[in-house]
Amino acid sequence: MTREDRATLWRHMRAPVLSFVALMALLAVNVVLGATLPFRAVWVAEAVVVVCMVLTVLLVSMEVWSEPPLVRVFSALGFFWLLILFGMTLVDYLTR
Amino acid sequence: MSPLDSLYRDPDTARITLDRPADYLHAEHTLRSWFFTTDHKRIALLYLASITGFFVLGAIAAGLVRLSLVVPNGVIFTNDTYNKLFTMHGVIMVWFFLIPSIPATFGNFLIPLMIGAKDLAFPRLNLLSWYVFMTGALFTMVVLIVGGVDTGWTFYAPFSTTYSNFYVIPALIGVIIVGFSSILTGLNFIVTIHKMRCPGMTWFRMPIFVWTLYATSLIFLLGTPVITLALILLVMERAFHIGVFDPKLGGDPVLFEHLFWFYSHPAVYIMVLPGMGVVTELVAAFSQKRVFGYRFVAYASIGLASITFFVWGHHMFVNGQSQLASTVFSFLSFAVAVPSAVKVYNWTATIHKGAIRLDTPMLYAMGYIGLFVLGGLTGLFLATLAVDAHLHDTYFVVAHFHYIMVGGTMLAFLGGLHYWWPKFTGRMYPEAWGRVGALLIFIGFNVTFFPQFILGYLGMPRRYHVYPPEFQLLNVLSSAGSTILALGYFFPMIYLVWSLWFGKRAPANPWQAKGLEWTTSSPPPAHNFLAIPRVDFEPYDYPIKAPERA
Amino acid sequence: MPDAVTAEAVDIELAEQFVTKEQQRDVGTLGMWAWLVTELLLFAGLFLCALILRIQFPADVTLATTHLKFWIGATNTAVLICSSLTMSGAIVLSRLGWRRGMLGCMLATACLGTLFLVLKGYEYYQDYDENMMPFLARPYALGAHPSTRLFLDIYYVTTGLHGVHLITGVSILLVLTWQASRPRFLQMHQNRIEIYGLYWHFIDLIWIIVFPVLYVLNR
Amino acid sequence: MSVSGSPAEHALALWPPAASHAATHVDYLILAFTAVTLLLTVPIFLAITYFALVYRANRRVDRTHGSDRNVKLELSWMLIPFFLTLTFFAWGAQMFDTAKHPPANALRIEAIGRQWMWKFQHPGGQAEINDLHVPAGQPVLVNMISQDVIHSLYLPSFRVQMETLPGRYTQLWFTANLPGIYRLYCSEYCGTDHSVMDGQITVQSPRDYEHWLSQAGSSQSLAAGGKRLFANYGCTGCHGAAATVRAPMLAGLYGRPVPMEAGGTVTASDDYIRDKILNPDHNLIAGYKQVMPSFAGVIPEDELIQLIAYIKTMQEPGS
Repeated sequence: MTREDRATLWRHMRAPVLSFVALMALLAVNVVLGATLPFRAVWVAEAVVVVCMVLTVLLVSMEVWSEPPLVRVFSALGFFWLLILFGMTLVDYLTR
Repeated sequence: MSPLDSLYRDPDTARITLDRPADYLHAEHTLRSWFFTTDHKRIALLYLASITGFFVLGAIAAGLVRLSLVVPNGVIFTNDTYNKLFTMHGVIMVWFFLIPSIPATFGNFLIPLMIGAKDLAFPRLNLLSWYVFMTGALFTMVVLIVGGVDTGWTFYAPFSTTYSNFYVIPALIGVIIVGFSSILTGLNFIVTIHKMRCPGMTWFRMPIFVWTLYATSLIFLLGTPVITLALILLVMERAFHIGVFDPKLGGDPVLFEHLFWFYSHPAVYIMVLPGMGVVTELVAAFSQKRVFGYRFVAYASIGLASITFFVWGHHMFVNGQSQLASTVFSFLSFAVAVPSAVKVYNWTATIHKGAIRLDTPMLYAMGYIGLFVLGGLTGLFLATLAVDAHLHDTYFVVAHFHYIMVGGTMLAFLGGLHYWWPKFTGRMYPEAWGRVGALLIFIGFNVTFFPQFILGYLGMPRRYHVYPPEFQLLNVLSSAGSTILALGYFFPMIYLVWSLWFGKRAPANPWQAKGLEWTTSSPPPAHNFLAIPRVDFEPYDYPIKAPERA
Repeated sequence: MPDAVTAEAVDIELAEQFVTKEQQRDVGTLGMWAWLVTELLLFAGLFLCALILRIQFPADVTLATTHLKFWIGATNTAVLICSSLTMSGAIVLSRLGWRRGMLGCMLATACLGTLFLVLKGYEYYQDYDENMMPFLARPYALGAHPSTRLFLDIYYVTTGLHGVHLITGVSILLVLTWQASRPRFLQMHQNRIEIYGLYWHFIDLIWIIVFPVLYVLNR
Repeated sequence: MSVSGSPAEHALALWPPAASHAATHVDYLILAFTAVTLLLTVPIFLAITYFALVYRANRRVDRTHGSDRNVKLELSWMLIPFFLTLTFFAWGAQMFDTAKHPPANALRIEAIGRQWMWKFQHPGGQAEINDLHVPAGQPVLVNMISQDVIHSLYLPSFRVQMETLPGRYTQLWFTANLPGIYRLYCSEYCGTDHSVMDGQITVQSPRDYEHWLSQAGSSQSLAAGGKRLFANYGCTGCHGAAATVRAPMLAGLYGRPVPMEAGGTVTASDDYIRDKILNPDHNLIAGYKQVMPSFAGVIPEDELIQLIAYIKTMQEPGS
């Protein structure tokens, strides 16, 4: 493998590697939070970390960032409908 | 304008099929060429044949239910048989007939034709979805006939998970499998409509039928997985007693209802939206006039498909749902009236000052509008909280949803079947018989189901095998109507089959209708068009036009 | 790596229902995304059940989660994140036309997927050993707290369903690797790697949600 | 007021009897809604028929017309029916709200649904199967639970129904104002004999009702039965006044907020007390060690009702 090849490879692999590092770091945060339970409302922090991880996978690993708008809409569609399902069901469960 | 373009614009209505190269029906004749076809048109016919079979079975079950209800003391069938019969009727009609009816037949056949594509985006997936459908449907069918399930089509826990017989499990598995078929069909349509449109076919040049099927496919895609999961949990609950729906362990049967109706309410729009699409085509073609407010009608389709996901709780006003949730769901249900009203009033405005021909498809379309309006507005009655507390689970509900599903979907299906029959088969159906059949079905339907509104208001609960004697008169009337309805169904079944051999040869465009599907021969060739069409005209550019705006 | 430098031509073969190759590529990507939307909603129902159980029985759910194998779950998450990296590698290399490297990445991905399944199997075995399988007709360790059953059973359904997806994923990946090992694959079907990659990342994404929902939150 | 006989005497009724003020009110709502429905639909039916006849293809008529779109017109026929019908949403929601809030002085009747019968119990302990006697002029609250699957108590003459769920109490209430015999049904499909899970509700004048109660025969009231059960199940051992174990005192508990171990409070409702008896490990109470055994599968539903009735009567020592 020549130097140019390595450079090419790194140019293409930079985003996946960086997202990998970020995901591992975020996972570490969540694992530490889960193992130590530093405060009562820790689930809020954990949820935020999960949202970050999900966004990283969607935008970087699955390349939604660089896709045309149509694909971006579809990648968001499922999450929006998930919110409908959760929201409307919880309206019942939280007010019974 | 090139000569080819003018051909698409003003197709030669007199052109006959005979002088064409072999069409999709006659390209090959082996069984293999049917069962391993990837041609969307042949797959559509496979669906048409299979759902017709399921419809007949479901209709027989319905007939037996109506027969049983002629007498109030329930001596004709035992209680168990009666429960199995209405379950069979519901499961078959909802899951195996109404949901796939228009999308899998007309949608499959017409979407590529209407948007100028050679085929759907995934032809092999399309064939697979038919096999998946048949596997699940036949499996459940065998279970329903051999074993018998008595849960009703809604499979409510904890009755289905604890008390009903063991056959619930295989029946559910069949329904789950059929769900995958819907998902694959919806996925195929969505991708096709996004990506396979021919040059010049912009979104606002698509026929309304394609818009409604796009909306329907969204529901397939976004709703079906949730019911799949709910039914998987139900199977698990039944087989392993996992407890999520079992109050003895702290589980909540109302949770099943939430998951169930999250799909099953939108499923009503899976049935209704394509019907609206068909009727829009029919109204425009038989009035020879542009659809009034095309854009609003198109937006209304997407609007309906979205709003419908916010209203499922109106099935649960008296089911132990919180009062706030009920009120919110009730309010949102009224919002459904907005896009529905657009459709109905715009159809009326389209008919206004058209050149109207009352051929069979138009008769069905007009019947549809009337019945849909009644069904829709009685739906608003049920969405009103205090009214639902009285009418919930009575025959009023039964009448309401039959007005939507039979009066709506079934009439649109039959109307569309007559309208596109020449395109499907290359033969005309006999017009006079068609009109008699349409009239019989309309009368039979109303005699069957209108009395049920009164029965419900009087307080007769649904799914009753033995009922108080004061309800007998109306029940007899309803059963009598169902025989007229059944007779009406016989007409198209017989003359359409007859026309396959003896019908007049159909020209490419027997109705002088607009739309790309009428520019190709009847029946179309294997890849739909001899050359890829190019569109530079608006949809529904019928001769009767409003004067251009100054 | 001689193969790596001699990049192959990368392209796809036009299927008969399409007009252009670009159209064909877009169709594949959009089709997979549409499928992933349904996958997300399939799991959404399970997440909803878990959430409702957490609202209704916070104490019992906490008791149940403390009996889950937190560290195996964490390791498995890391394994899947690694497999995501190798899958990304396979996609990048397929675009460059470096077939051998791509095949290596695909095999590595399949191995990591299998490792996940093995670890999961071991976790199940331990659960079995500790009488933590309430749906079986055998003693149940938390029998004094019947509502813990609900959460544990949701745990088994969720991880089981995810496992089924992973088994399917590994199987398809192995078939794809076999296909891709033949010459001219990248000239004819390069987009299959990309489309498959979306699926694999999505399984990963689902697990990234499953892990905190079941193991971590308010442990 | 005359007491009508069996409801089966009417061969063809087109309007169900309305035996409460609320039922009459629902009828007004439905009539008004029907009127609006006709207002919205009849023009469509007439228009379609008229157009179909006048503008037949073979007729020579003037077909010039305005634009193929008219945003104002479309918005108006989209929104006017919507706002028109919204009044019915508000009307119905307001009535529903009333139906959800029973008056405090309501006569409380306990109902248990099971495959395939209803069991009703009056406060004095009088029990009935599939039949229910209630006094006219007094609000009646039916507190229901199911022993197996979901049922639904449906009283068409009062225009009310409510499902009975296993594991949870639900309520409905009404004030009968017209003595007579009416039907009651199970309206939620519940299995083989769903259609014979029905009966009759008899509305009597308060005097007749008192008379009926004394005839119906009952050795003890629900609360008295509960007191006996409280002793029999050994509850007194911990919750009694002389108990040595430190258990929460039940006197004055009902309707009060109870502080939870996990934070927050839960109101001691019927459901809460029932759940605590069956699953004491749910909702741990702040400051108490959980030592109570579960009575799930031990105490049947009707005894739970008696126990709750007894716990409700327990007063704080000082009051």
